[in-house]
Amino acid sequence: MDATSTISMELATPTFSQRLWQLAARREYGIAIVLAIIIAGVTTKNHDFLSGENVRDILIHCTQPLIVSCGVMLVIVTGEIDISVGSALALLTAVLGWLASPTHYHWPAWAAILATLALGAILGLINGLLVTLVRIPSIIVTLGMLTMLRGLTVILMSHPRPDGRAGDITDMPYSVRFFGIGKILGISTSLWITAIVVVFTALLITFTPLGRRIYAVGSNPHAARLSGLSVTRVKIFTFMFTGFLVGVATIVTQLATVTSGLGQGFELLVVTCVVVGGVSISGGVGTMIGVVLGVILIQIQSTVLIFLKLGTNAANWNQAIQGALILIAVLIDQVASRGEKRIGGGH
Amino acid sequence: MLLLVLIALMLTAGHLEPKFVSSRSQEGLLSHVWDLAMLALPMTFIIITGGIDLSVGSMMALTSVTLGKLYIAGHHPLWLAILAALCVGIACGLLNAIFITKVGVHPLIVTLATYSAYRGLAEGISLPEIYSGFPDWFRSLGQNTYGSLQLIGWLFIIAAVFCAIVLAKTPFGRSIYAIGFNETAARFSGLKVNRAKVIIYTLSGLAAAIVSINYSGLRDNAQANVGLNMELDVITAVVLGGTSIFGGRGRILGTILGVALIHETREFVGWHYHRNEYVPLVVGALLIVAVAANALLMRRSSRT
Amino acid sequence: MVRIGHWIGSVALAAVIALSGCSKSESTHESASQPASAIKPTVYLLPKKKGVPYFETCAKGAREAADKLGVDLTYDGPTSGSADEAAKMIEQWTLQGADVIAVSASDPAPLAPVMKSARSKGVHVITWDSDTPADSREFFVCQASAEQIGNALCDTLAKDIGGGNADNADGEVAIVTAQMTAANQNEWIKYIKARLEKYPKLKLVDIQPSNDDQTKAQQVTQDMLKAHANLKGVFAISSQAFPGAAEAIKQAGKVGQVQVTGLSTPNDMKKYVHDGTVKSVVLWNTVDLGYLTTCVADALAKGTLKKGATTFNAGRLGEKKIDGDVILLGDIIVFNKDNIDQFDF
Amino acid sequence: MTVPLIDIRNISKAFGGVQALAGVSLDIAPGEVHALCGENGAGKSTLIKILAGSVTPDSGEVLIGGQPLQVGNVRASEDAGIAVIHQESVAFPHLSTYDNIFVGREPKTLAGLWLDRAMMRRETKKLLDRLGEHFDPSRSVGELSVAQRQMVGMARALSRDCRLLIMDEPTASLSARETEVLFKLIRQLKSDGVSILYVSHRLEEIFLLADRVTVFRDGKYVGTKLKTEITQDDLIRMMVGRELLQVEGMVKSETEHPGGEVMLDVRGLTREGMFRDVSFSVRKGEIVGMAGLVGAGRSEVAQAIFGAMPLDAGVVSVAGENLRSGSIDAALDAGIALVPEDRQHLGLVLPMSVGANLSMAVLPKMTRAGLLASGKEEALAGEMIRDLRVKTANARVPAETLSGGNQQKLVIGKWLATRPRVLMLDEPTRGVDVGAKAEIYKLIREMANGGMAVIVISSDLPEVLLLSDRIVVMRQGRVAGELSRQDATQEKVLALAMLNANTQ
Repeated sequence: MDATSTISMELATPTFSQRLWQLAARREYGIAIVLAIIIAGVTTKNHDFLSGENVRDILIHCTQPLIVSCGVMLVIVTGEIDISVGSALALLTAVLGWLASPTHYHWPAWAAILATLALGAILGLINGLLVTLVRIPSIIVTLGMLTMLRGLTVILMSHPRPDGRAGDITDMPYSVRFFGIGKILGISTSLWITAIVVVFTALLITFTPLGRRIYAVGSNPHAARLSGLSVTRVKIFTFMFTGFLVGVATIVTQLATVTSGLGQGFELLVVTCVVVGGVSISGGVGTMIGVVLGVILIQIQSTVLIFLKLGTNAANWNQAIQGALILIAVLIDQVASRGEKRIGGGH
Repeated sequence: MLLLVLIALMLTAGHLEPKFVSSRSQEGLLSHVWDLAMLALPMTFIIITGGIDLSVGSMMALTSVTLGKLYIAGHHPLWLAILAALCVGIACGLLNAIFITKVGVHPLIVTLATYSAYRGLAEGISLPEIYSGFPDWFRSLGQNTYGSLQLIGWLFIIAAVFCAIVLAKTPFGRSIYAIGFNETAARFSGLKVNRAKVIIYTLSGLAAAIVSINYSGLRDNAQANVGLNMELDVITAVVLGGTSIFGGRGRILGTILGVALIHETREFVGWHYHRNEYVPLVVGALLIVAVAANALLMRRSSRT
Repeated sequence: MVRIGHWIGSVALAAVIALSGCSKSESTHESASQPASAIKPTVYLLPKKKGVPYFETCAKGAREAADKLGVDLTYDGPTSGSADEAAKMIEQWTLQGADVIAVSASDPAPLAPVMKSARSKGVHVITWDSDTPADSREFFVCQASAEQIGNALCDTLAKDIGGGNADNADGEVAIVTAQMTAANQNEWIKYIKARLEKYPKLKLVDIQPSNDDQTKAQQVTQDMLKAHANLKGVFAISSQAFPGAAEAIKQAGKVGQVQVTGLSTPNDMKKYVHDGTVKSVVLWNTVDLGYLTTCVADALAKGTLKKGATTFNAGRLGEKKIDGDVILLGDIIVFNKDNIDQFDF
Repeated sequence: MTVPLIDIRNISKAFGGVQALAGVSLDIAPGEVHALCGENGAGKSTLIKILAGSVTPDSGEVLIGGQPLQVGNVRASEDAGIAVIHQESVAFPHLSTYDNIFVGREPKTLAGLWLDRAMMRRETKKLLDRLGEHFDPSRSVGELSVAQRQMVGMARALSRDCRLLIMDEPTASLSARETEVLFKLIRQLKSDGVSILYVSHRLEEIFLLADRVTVFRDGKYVGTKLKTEITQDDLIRMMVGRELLQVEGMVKSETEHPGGEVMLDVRGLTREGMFRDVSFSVRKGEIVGMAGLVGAGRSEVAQAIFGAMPLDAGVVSVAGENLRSGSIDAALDAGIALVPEDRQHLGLVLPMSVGANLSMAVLPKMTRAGLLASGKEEALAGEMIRDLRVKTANARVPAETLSGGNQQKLVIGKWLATRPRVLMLDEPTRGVDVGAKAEIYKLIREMANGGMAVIVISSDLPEVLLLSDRIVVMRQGRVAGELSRQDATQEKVLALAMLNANTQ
């Protein structure tokens, strides 16, 4: 009975979602395999690639995009998108610099950090309110914010501070920088923080009612409403969470100098990582492990190219390789899921 | 609605900066708007079908480099280089379209990938050289005005009229709207959905090629960072013009007004404040406020 | 309802166009025919990229001169650093009736035609900081040519690697640039490469973009440090790349083993110079550059500076030499531990 | 009569000028099965939504157990013990079965922060057992069949101790066996004291289950009757407000053995996992009914013939010419038309106008010099609206403002405009009210009489028997047999459709 009753499903939704499901389960394997091949390949050419030091650095390269990806993943799972994170990162870094720098407001580190996190959450709240209550499509809201926050950052950074100076902030106190470059038990603080965020997000989406509701809202918003879920509240939460995480990403920065040019193109990097990690742009699907692998795959690329020592002109092809990588990932995925569908339907 | 905003803007501008609205300066400023306007036409079609094309800026880069590499570096005849650039534009658009229709990947993801890939190719091919030294006749095509408009201005007007008629008055236009509202139903009604998509994404590539060729003439230069961040401007203008990002709604006239509004706002903010950092602030706010106002008005009118 | 709106829209649009046409007659004879020796010359100063410390310090000097000379100075430029955007701004200023436009060209190709067209409309156009072809401007206020900059960077790094003696320099070097497409940086890279031939024991092994992002600059520097065991020096040639690269070397614990140099303002790099990560920073006095440019613009507008002059009196900077149509600021300064605290910009 | 469990008083609701409900009242006793009937657009769905809390009424009140219900609040309705099983099986395809059942009120531990998964799984198992389903509760709902999903919806309703269970067309996609389980369950719930509001178009079910029947018409309350007081005909009269059209005579074929040459011929159609080796043919002027259980592959075969689904093997030919498989264009050129089952998603572009929908399939013909000629479109729309008796203010209103039956006529009209040679109708009267049904039957027969080859796919056996000249029965993706009009009885068709169905 089962085999035949599956075919009764109406053409569009179930088979499609079924496919997405299987795909989400498979996608992680796919990325893991590609990653393994890349790592094996580059290691045979350059044995230092898998040195402890390099692995640590690669992981540190992943911290900022990974932290923000945790939030953006949830936003995309609910069927929305957030492309304002790059500009938000720049603005929050600028604010943190203003507040914490001894030659400026010189707040204690904890106060400056709390204020930055709070501001991040507020920016997310604004996005969330505009998307849910005013009902502007999220891509428009966050596109507008992307542009606006970038302008605000430049204005803030070129505005004379209390000591009359303007421009870059070069004297961030160590108490703030500790979260980026400090070490706890011999492991970089930024890695600890990233691990906490990732584990927290993983627990959130698997084991809490709120997590289930995020997926429910993305899977079928209409049904979610009929089930008495507040779609509005869930979506606002995901945007606020993302904003908050941008604040966290601000704090784990490795940089010593605050400038207005931070985070250019960061939003596209994050969306790319999340999508390559198997999160469906139409909502409802996505796993933490997939996103982690997606971030590593995208971020490892530039290190790999440097370790291959291809010479002084090679970097001109970096972007083309990145684009091709995404296209190939998407293509393999699509072909695999088609094959799956044919085999899966027939049993 | 949008028109009222535009008029209000022009009146305020006229009050604050009388010279800004004079036809002489408007004429001068006009030359900045054509690339945006030209790319907004196919983008309107694409967004009405519920799609998006993030790769327009990158397609401009790749066509620009093709033109420069062949003519300046390769010493091929210019007509051949132009032809090749047009073909590359069409091919880029076609590749997007194939991924979207045949492979069935969401346009946002396809063009996000080609956004990197096309510009990356442009950088790789040009290594990244800047090509200049185009012949005078070619440059004058881009720079000279013919009856107060540049060549591309006239081209745009023709294209806009053509697009407006196609969208509002032809079976093709009707199918674009139907796809945007309900693609499956359109397919089940026998409309040629894939063909329509292939056409519009390819046109987007063609428009990118035309704009970048014109740019090469206007600025005597071809390189891999032509059209950087162009896609966001184009999408902003189209959406500002009332085209729904969810598909199904939008008009060419709206897009023209959207382009005009964004252009005039930018130019005026630059003109009046001389603070380039205000421009993104104002444009971003304009986008959010305009779409919000539209959403609120729509809701009010549907309530009564 | 919609249909009516549509028609009203079209009619109103036509009306606007017609109105703007009518106002034509009032304003035809404005900008160009103004006498250039108006009391307060209008000067527009265009940086390559607004909001970066280098140009902000130039602007500081420019404002100082403007206050002294009574110049109506506008400092504005693309925050994105896009040359195309800059071209649009020049066109707009021409229409706004500028007396002088001073351009720092991030990419000469798209700017030259616009500058020529501005000149044909009676605007004085000069370049500063980085030049465009001679026929597109009247004077170039020059701190250093790309070639001089490339040479200075190369010589400085060689000297730092060689422990004070450039001829001892041995090992691999790499470049961290802005984008691979950045016209300016590519110009410098060209001259760095040429000059490196003078140091046969130095080998350029990699050029990496930082996408004008400090984080990225730090990451690629870190990776290159590990990938190229014999790496001895890094050119970090954009304002985002230099601090990023310095921080990477510092965190990798390779201070003293790997040298890094680049162009940056002293204030931005003081920290790294004092802690020993960076031995030398290459630059010139940017405040003075802005000051000199504004003086030149003022003199041009007032007609006191003419083609063919061989010297120019630039206020507090004293006499400056004019070499053809190039007005020279002075020498490139190499900032190090000993002198960097004397400068505050 | 005891104190009513739920007392609905004077509820009114208007949507953008259309009065969906005008002061309706209704009461349901504890442990009563109360049927709610009415044509499409009578206001049943609106009332359900109001009770579920997803729509706020303009006026009126709802008392539950004597206490006023806070209307317009999904949570308040749930807390008051109202549960709804929706017509379209509402579910979260990406979530597991137990998540689906408990979403919104998950059992929690650790001060409400943590999901109690073990408990969710355990409870779900129990509920499914009660419903006679035995699949793994952690399977995602997207992998389940439509019927299983319906059962998940049921389980969700049962999982809370509801006092009023609202069922909106619950049997629409259930097989006979599953329907049987459902009815048993309803009786069991009733004996537990749960009230049931049962909304259905299927009169037999109503007479089988209900204690009382309430009829709505055009948003107004018509009356409530005890089942024992009325007959099916009475009920239909209450719903339509007029005598039922005598459709019998009109839909009979004019000749005993209709049709000349074979128009559509299908040989060995196969699509792995969906259908295998399907062959049959349809003659000119003939109506062939396709019967079978839901899930037997009928819709898929129709879509394959239409070119909307690729084939692994097999040939479709029209008037002797083979078609390129998997191409809608080829099917259209050959004169094949498909009125799909899901008209909202596949049939119509709802936000577009009635006129635009009608001309959708013939757009190239609606032009003058390449441009759309509004005159031609208006003429076509006028003709179709008149011929098909579509109830609409004019051709410019959006299709979404029309009732279900009229929307269905639009889909049919859209294809009639192409003057097809082969017309396939998939569940042409699902969700269509009685009056419109009769008109659609008449239309189908007229089209066949005009020389079209017609295929009618329907799960409604009386409908298939009434319309068809010949019946093809499908079972599990294969043709189980063919019956001529003379041979066909409900029993024979069912036997073919179901034989061995449970043993395989």
